[in-house]
Amino acid sequence: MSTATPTPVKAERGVLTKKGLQADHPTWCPGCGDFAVLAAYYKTLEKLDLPQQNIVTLAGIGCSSRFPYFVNTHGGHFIHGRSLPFASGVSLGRDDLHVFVFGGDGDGFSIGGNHLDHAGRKNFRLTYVIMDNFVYGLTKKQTSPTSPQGFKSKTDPWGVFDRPTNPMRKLLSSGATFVARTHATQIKHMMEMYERAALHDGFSVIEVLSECVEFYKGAFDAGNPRKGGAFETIDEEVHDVSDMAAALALAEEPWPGKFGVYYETQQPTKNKLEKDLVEATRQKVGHKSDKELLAKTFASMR
Amino acid sequence: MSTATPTPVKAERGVLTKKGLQADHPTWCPGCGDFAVLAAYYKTLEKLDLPQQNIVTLAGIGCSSRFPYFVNTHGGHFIHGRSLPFASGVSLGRDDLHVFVFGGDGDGFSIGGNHLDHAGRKNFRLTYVIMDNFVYGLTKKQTSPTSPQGFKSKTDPWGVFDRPTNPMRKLLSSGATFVARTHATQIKHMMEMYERAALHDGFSVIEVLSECVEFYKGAFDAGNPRKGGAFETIDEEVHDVSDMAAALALAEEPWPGKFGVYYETQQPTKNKLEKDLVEATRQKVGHKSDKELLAKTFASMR
Amino acid sequence: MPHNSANPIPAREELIRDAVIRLAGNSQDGIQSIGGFLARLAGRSAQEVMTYMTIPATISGGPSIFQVRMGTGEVLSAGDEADFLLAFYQHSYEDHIGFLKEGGVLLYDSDHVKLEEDDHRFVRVGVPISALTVEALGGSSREKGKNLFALGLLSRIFKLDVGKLREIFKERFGGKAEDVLRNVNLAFDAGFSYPIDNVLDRYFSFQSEEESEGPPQVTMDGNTALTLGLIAGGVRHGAGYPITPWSTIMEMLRQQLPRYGGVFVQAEDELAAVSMAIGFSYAGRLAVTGSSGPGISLKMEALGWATMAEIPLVVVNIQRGGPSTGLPTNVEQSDLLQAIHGSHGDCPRVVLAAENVEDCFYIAREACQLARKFSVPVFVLSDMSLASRIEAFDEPDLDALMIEPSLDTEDRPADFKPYDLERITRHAPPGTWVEGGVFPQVTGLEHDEAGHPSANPQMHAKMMKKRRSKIQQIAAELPPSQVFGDREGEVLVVGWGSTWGPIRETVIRERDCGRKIGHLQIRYINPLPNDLGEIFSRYEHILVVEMNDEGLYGYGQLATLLRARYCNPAIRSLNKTDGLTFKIKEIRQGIEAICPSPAATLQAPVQA
Amino acid sequence: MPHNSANPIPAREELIRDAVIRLAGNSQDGIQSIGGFLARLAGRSAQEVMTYMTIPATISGGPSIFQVRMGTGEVLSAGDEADFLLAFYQHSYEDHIGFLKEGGVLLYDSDHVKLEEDDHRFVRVGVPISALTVEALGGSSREKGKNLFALGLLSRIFKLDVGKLREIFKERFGGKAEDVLRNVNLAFDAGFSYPIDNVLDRYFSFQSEEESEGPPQVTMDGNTALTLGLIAGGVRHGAGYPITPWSTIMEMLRQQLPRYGGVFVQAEDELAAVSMAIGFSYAGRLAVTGSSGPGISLKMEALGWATMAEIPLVVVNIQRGGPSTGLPTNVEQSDLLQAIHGSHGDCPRVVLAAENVEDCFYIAREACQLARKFSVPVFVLSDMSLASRIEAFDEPDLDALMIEPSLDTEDRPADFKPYDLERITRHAPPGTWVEGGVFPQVTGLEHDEAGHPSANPQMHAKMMKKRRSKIQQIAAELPPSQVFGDREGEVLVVGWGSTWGPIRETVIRERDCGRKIGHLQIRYINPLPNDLGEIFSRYEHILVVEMNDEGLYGYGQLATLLRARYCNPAIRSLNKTDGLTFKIKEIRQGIEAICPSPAATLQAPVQA
Ligand SMILES: Cc1ncc(C[n+]2csc(CCOP(=O)(O)OP(=O)(O)O)c2C)c(N)n1
Ligand SMILES: Cc1ncc(C[n+]2csc(CCOP(=O)(O)OP(=O)(O)O)c2C)c(N)n1
Ligand code: SF4
Ligand code: SF4
Ligand SMILES: [Mg+2]
Ligand SMILES: [Mg+2]
Repeated sequence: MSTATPTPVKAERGVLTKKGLQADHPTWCPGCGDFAVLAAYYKTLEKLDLPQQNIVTLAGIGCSSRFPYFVNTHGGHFIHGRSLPFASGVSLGRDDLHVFVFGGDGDGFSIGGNHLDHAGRKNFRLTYVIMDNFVYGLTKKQTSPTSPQGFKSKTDPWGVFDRPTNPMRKLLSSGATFVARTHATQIKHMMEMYERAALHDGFSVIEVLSECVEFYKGAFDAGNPRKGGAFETIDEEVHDVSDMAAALALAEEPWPGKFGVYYETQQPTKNKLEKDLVEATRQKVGHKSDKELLAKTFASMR
Repeated sequence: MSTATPTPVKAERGVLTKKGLQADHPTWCPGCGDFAVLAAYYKTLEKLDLPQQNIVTLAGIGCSSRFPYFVNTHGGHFIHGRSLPFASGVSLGRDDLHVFVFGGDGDGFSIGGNHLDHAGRKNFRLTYVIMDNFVYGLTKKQTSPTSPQGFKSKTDPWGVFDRPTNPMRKLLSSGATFVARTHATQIKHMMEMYERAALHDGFSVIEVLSECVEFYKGAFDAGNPRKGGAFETIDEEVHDVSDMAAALALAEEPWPGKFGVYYETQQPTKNKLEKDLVEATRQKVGHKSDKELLAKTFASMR
Repeated sequence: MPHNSANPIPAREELIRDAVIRLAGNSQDGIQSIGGFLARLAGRSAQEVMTYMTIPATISGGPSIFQVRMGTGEVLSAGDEADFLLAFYQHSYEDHIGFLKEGGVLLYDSDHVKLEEDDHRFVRVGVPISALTVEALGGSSREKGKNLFALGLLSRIFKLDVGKLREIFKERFGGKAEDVLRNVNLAFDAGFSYPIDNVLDRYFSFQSEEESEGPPQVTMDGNTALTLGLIAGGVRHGAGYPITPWSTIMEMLRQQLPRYGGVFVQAEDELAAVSMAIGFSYAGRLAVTGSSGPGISLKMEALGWATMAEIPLVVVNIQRGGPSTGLPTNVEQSDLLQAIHGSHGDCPRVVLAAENVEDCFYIAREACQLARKFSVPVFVLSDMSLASRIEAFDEPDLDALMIEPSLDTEDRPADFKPYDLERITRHAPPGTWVEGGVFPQVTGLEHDEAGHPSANPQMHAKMMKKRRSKIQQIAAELPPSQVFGDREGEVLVVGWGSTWGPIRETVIRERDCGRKIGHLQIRYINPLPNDLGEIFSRYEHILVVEMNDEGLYGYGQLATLLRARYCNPAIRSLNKTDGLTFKIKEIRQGIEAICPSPAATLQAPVQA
Repeated sequence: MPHNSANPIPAREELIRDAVIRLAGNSQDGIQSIGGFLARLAGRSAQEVMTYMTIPATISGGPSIFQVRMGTGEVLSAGDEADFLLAFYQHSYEDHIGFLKEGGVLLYDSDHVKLEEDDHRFVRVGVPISALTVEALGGSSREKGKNLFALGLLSRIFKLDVGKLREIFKERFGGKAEDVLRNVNLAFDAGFSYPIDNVLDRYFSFQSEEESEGPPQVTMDGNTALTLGLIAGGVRHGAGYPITPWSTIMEMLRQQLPRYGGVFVQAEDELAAVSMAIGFSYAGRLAVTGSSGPGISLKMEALGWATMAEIPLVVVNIQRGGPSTGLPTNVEQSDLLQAIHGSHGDCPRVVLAAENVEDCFYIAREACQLARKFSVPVFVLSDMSLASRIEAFDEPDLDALMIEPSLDTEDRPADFKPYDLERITRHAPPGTWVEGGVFPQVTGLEHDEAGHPSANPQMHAKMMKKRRSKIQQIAAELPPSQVFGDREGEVLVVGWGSTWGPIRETVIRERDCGRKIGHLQIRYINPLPNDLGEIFSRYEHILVVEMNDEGLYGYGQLATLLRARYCNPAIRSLNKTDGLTFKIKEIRQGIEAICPSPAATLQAPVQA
């Protein structure tokens, strides 16, 4: 087996700090909810204190997807809607990395919706954060799949009338093995969700309600106690996170619904399944060198 | 408003017959489940006796998707995975048509999976039949999203190990307003599902288990009483078809699960919503001619 | 421009033919609206106008400019240099002073800008714009209204028609809360009444032009013109997905089409959008889809189907900087070869390119005609600069141009074949009755005349010919190509798309210097007109000017097509990819490089 | 071919140099396996061999052929005409008798075929194949085994090495239930012992060739060779989605890579597949993705990202008939311009094309090298005919060729820049430590050297140049182009991809007739080699032979590139799109059309 294993963690690297994690100053509008999402990410990484060079921050395209530029880790800013298969390749190619993916509701539920289903069921080991603002920010206020009925966008100036995607139902249906929901104004809760997602061995996904102050001001006030809303969290004493039907029922609750972990299950990751296959196969072929293996194949074709 | 309305139904056309509906002889393998799906379609059309020139039979790409060639209606054989947006355009462009779409599990759940979600939530008026054979037929036995774990395909010769898509959960989650499941060996049940789907005013979708005798023989015996399986239908006295959480719970039942209507709800179709918008707008602009309207726009830009 | 007698400006004025005014600030300051007001005013004054805008790529705003060139002659480009620069901030001043021509007027907000002390190349006029605006509107306005204050200043300097401007304000803000319009006028008046006389020793006034007999002028940007062209061409259905700079077309279609009984769908992605548009067309409703760069790439598979199945379709590409996500808010012309060759297989389709804002209207309309007549997908190429540039042009004659859509479900005879080898396909949408009751199949597989799959070798060759021949027939029907300037001579400058203006202006100037030079802008790119070879043969040099890369071998994308077709080594390229439109100077240098003219003749005008 | 002493055939034999044998039946009859056995046998006998196969497009089977040409000289094409036709059914006879040359041998299953009575152009030999097979195997076998019976017949007619054949059976069926191998031998023996002597008056025997000293021959189809080339090139990761005729590569990679510690993922669609492959490469694992026509179109957007972000990647396109779904089981070379220009923007990447089955191995390996060295996506073009054609070639020398993959996470210095303008990008995958602790950004937006978004005009121009220059550097490093035949003269026949064999054979025959003619097959299509202009200048005519459409202006896709680059009107095209490979006759006619030779000289050999 010739696929080299990665270099060991550098001894000289220090403890992760916010300063060490900061990169470009975010280009988001002042007040954008995404700042808090970023802050919570810094804090989570500090807490987890992972080897910095093994953290990867990836994204699609959108305001939210500019995330990687603002984080000093290996970063990749991919194309619109395809961050998940891209990140899946990164994770599966390198099981030693810690892969985090950020993106918007358009990126994740509209153009990228199918990849969610398949990354979920295949259970690639990575964490995906959907920064849901119920609108297309970067392209300036078109309807998003999560825009509620009545919302006036540039493509529905009379108010959206298509029924929106139910984000949690969609995430649960995908087969993701960790599914949670949080709110960008609730930093502590957000950090808790991040940390649990990052520690989950499998495909973990979080919907975070992150307000677009430019194009959808006040969208999430109903979930923000400081704006008169209710931030109701899930009581895991009552809700069995391993019960899919119960999780699906939670997803049917009326707006603003509940926050917390909807579902969590332990399933072998794609990473592990493929690794096991490699090991079994390498065993069978007697751990021969690549050249010997290929030579044998040629010999069988004489 | 200049968008012409369609020509009236021809007086001379006769009653729909199987003979009148037959076209090319199907190229499917002898014994393929798809023959029964076709037969039930003929019978349903006969029974509904729709104006033949207003029926449209559309498909993506796959064995199952060759369907349109075998039916003497206006037919369109589109590209792999995009039959739903194509058909949605047909339906929305022409509310006088009866649009039926056929395709396989690969076409619908793999490459086309995202379109299902959005056609479902937008509730285009059309009927979509997924001929699920748990395998890629046309391309000769690769793993499909519905292939069960352990199934030996050319891309998983050691047996599939990814967790498959749960088809009914996926269909329900899409927001489709009519969701049913049937089995190609159960002609009467299949016809009943077709008829209810065709009469449903909205996006109706049916998963029909249709065996690929060439590459996945016996896949659906567990749902076929003649092969020792159980064909358990849903009792709508007990199951409330308008209850999404109940429908989702049904989808979690173990294989072979239940057959029948999982979910049905009445929601305004995209067709109607857009028509209402047109009418309200035409009202507002005083039903002026297209030329007058455009002239007014130009005048406002002087 | 008619004289406004109510305007109390004294007489020390200078008559000018045109003026380039650059407004530099941040995007939040409403710079675009000053530009828009000026452009509309110019349109209503039978003046020519052209604008040029840059937008920051990030949402939170940032440096932005709007440049207006207005004049009484034909205005062909936004101008290489500015006659006036209005700088709102220090960065505006620093970044843009280089564009102000020597002797030009620098107006600046003295509350924000500190000038370099010893730079005396310009007439420098500081006005405390921010403070005076706040004063005029009351303290709470957070400097909003500065744009209107500045417009007031400019109105005074250029003796603009204040009456007409106030009408435009009323149209624009009339529908809103009353105090909005009042504040607009307050800010404007504060600027207009600023005693600019004390600091600026000249006024300017545009040479008056005979009020022409022709149709009124309309003023709009290219995306609006393109949208209206689609409507005039009979498009009532479409689907798209947002992307800059295509989005505004889809937004306008979404808002406008319901009036015409139509519908535009925002789809979940570009693959769905193109498929849905094809679905509309298949159903008998000629449809449009469109996008920019990344989204166009996603449509390539389905577009191949439309060629194969012979379904009419209009596809709009508002080009931006590439490759990949590239430069979403800059201009480039680098999607031409993709438009022709981007789908797998030999997949002939029509590709047209709009020359200027006015042409966006005409070419979109023509695309609809061709799509319908030849049952084929037609690409309309525009670009970021046309999309957002505002120009005035003669209002189109809708009596002659309006095409009412019709649904063709006329009965077909018993021998009807969807892919008749003897005829150009005329698609029979569902609802069409076919005598004898055998209905057509429409497919992306190679097929026989009835639409049934066929892998017969001769049939494939024949159907390839059928699809190719109709495109060749379009070429045969094209109007003769129009050369501007010298009909033969040293250089023919060839362009496509939005380079029209800068090339035309260059050629005019070069001819003024005595060069024998012509200009040919190619609007029909696939198929190319058949008369180009003959035209090219009359010039020593053919210079193809394009905003795309010089490629591996030193020529651009249109040049690739022309060189391949004519094998004429005189065909050479002038390319650039810096995300900006061509300057006159750059094109003149390009001409000079392939065909030097006596230095003395050229020197002076190049500096002009 | 070594003589098999156990073979009891009498001596009335005819020595032949090569033979074209066409087997025509239905796909269910296992025609392919006879072909495969013959090909392998030929390979083991140091003979040259080439096969040609057609597959029905529908699953339920249908008419299918397999053609084998074996010989002792170099076998370059599958043959225009057959020396032997073995027809299993009436339709096989009717559809294929036209391919049998006059005087050729028609073998047919007399249980199924009725001959035209009065056609005496051929040696006609009827054998009740079906009945005898059923008899040999017992009644339950539903005519299975007919293929082996036929192989037995052929073995007798051609004095094939029965010992070696039995070995091949054993390898192939040895793992299965015992009676499988027994039945194989039973059916074979029945055919071999059929008293063919009574009806056929000649035997044939291949001229024996010195058993060469060189490496052993291996026998495989093009997709297998390509797969092994990727492995030899160090690819251990990849992702794809099924489509004919690409699927078999992905199936083999999926099965093989785990042995090498790698992984191949069947993704949900082609968009995911290319994205995942890019993800592997970004993570430091050089990856492959691939598809055919429709799936390649879907990859265009993401491929643009790989160019922009400068990530290595190998992309395989097994071309089939287009456009759209087209002709999934026929051959065509119509995706060339898409490979170069299919993504939006100016998006330079490398495009290579394999000449024959052996070259599928070498070119795939070379693609890996180039991708890695220049951090760029590299297209490998093959086609349906190479994919399924079986050829024998010298076993590659793995000691020299094997490239072990390595993960490059070496430390980078503090001044490391992911897009250094002074260097060719060498991607630093995650896990790489950067001194000073500032980690790189990789992006599809235009960027500065550090990978931060930049819309700076000069930066865009510089980065465009960076991406272009490295492709130009590849051109500078290419080996000199190899012309076969005359180094100057009347005609240079130029091709790319699988037309290599038919062109080479044509040129040999034309030279035999005294024509001054050369052959140049272009393997490096983007960038093109730099020495072509000089080579072209030595010939009066350049004929570019391609299996794609003649286009709007009468030339094909490679011809477009060559004409554009060299503006040499001597470059002309011979195209066809009938879904079949070129016949020698067709190419000779194409040459004749542009450059007629004295009729007498040509006449005889063309008929040969
Ligand atoms: C293929 C493609 N289509 C469209 C776009 C344009 N685009 C960029 S971001 C975006 C959506 C932004 O919305 P969302 O994903 O919700 O992110 P947000 O900006 O709201 O954070 C779109 C449509 C693109 N870059 N690429
Ligand atoms: C874009 C694209 N990718 C791949 C293919 C090849 N392809 C044709 S049908 C098919 C899947 C067939 O499976 P399914 O949809 O389940 O239909 P079935 O044949 O089983 O009825 C595939 C992958 C294609 N035609 N187009
Ligand atoms: S537009 Fe909205 S989402 Fe984007 S940066 Fe501004 S506030 Fe945030
Ligand atoms: S391969 Fe399977 S799905 Fe396709 S026609 Fe045959 S039996 Fe039916
Ligand atoms: Mg959003
Ligand atoms: Mg299937």
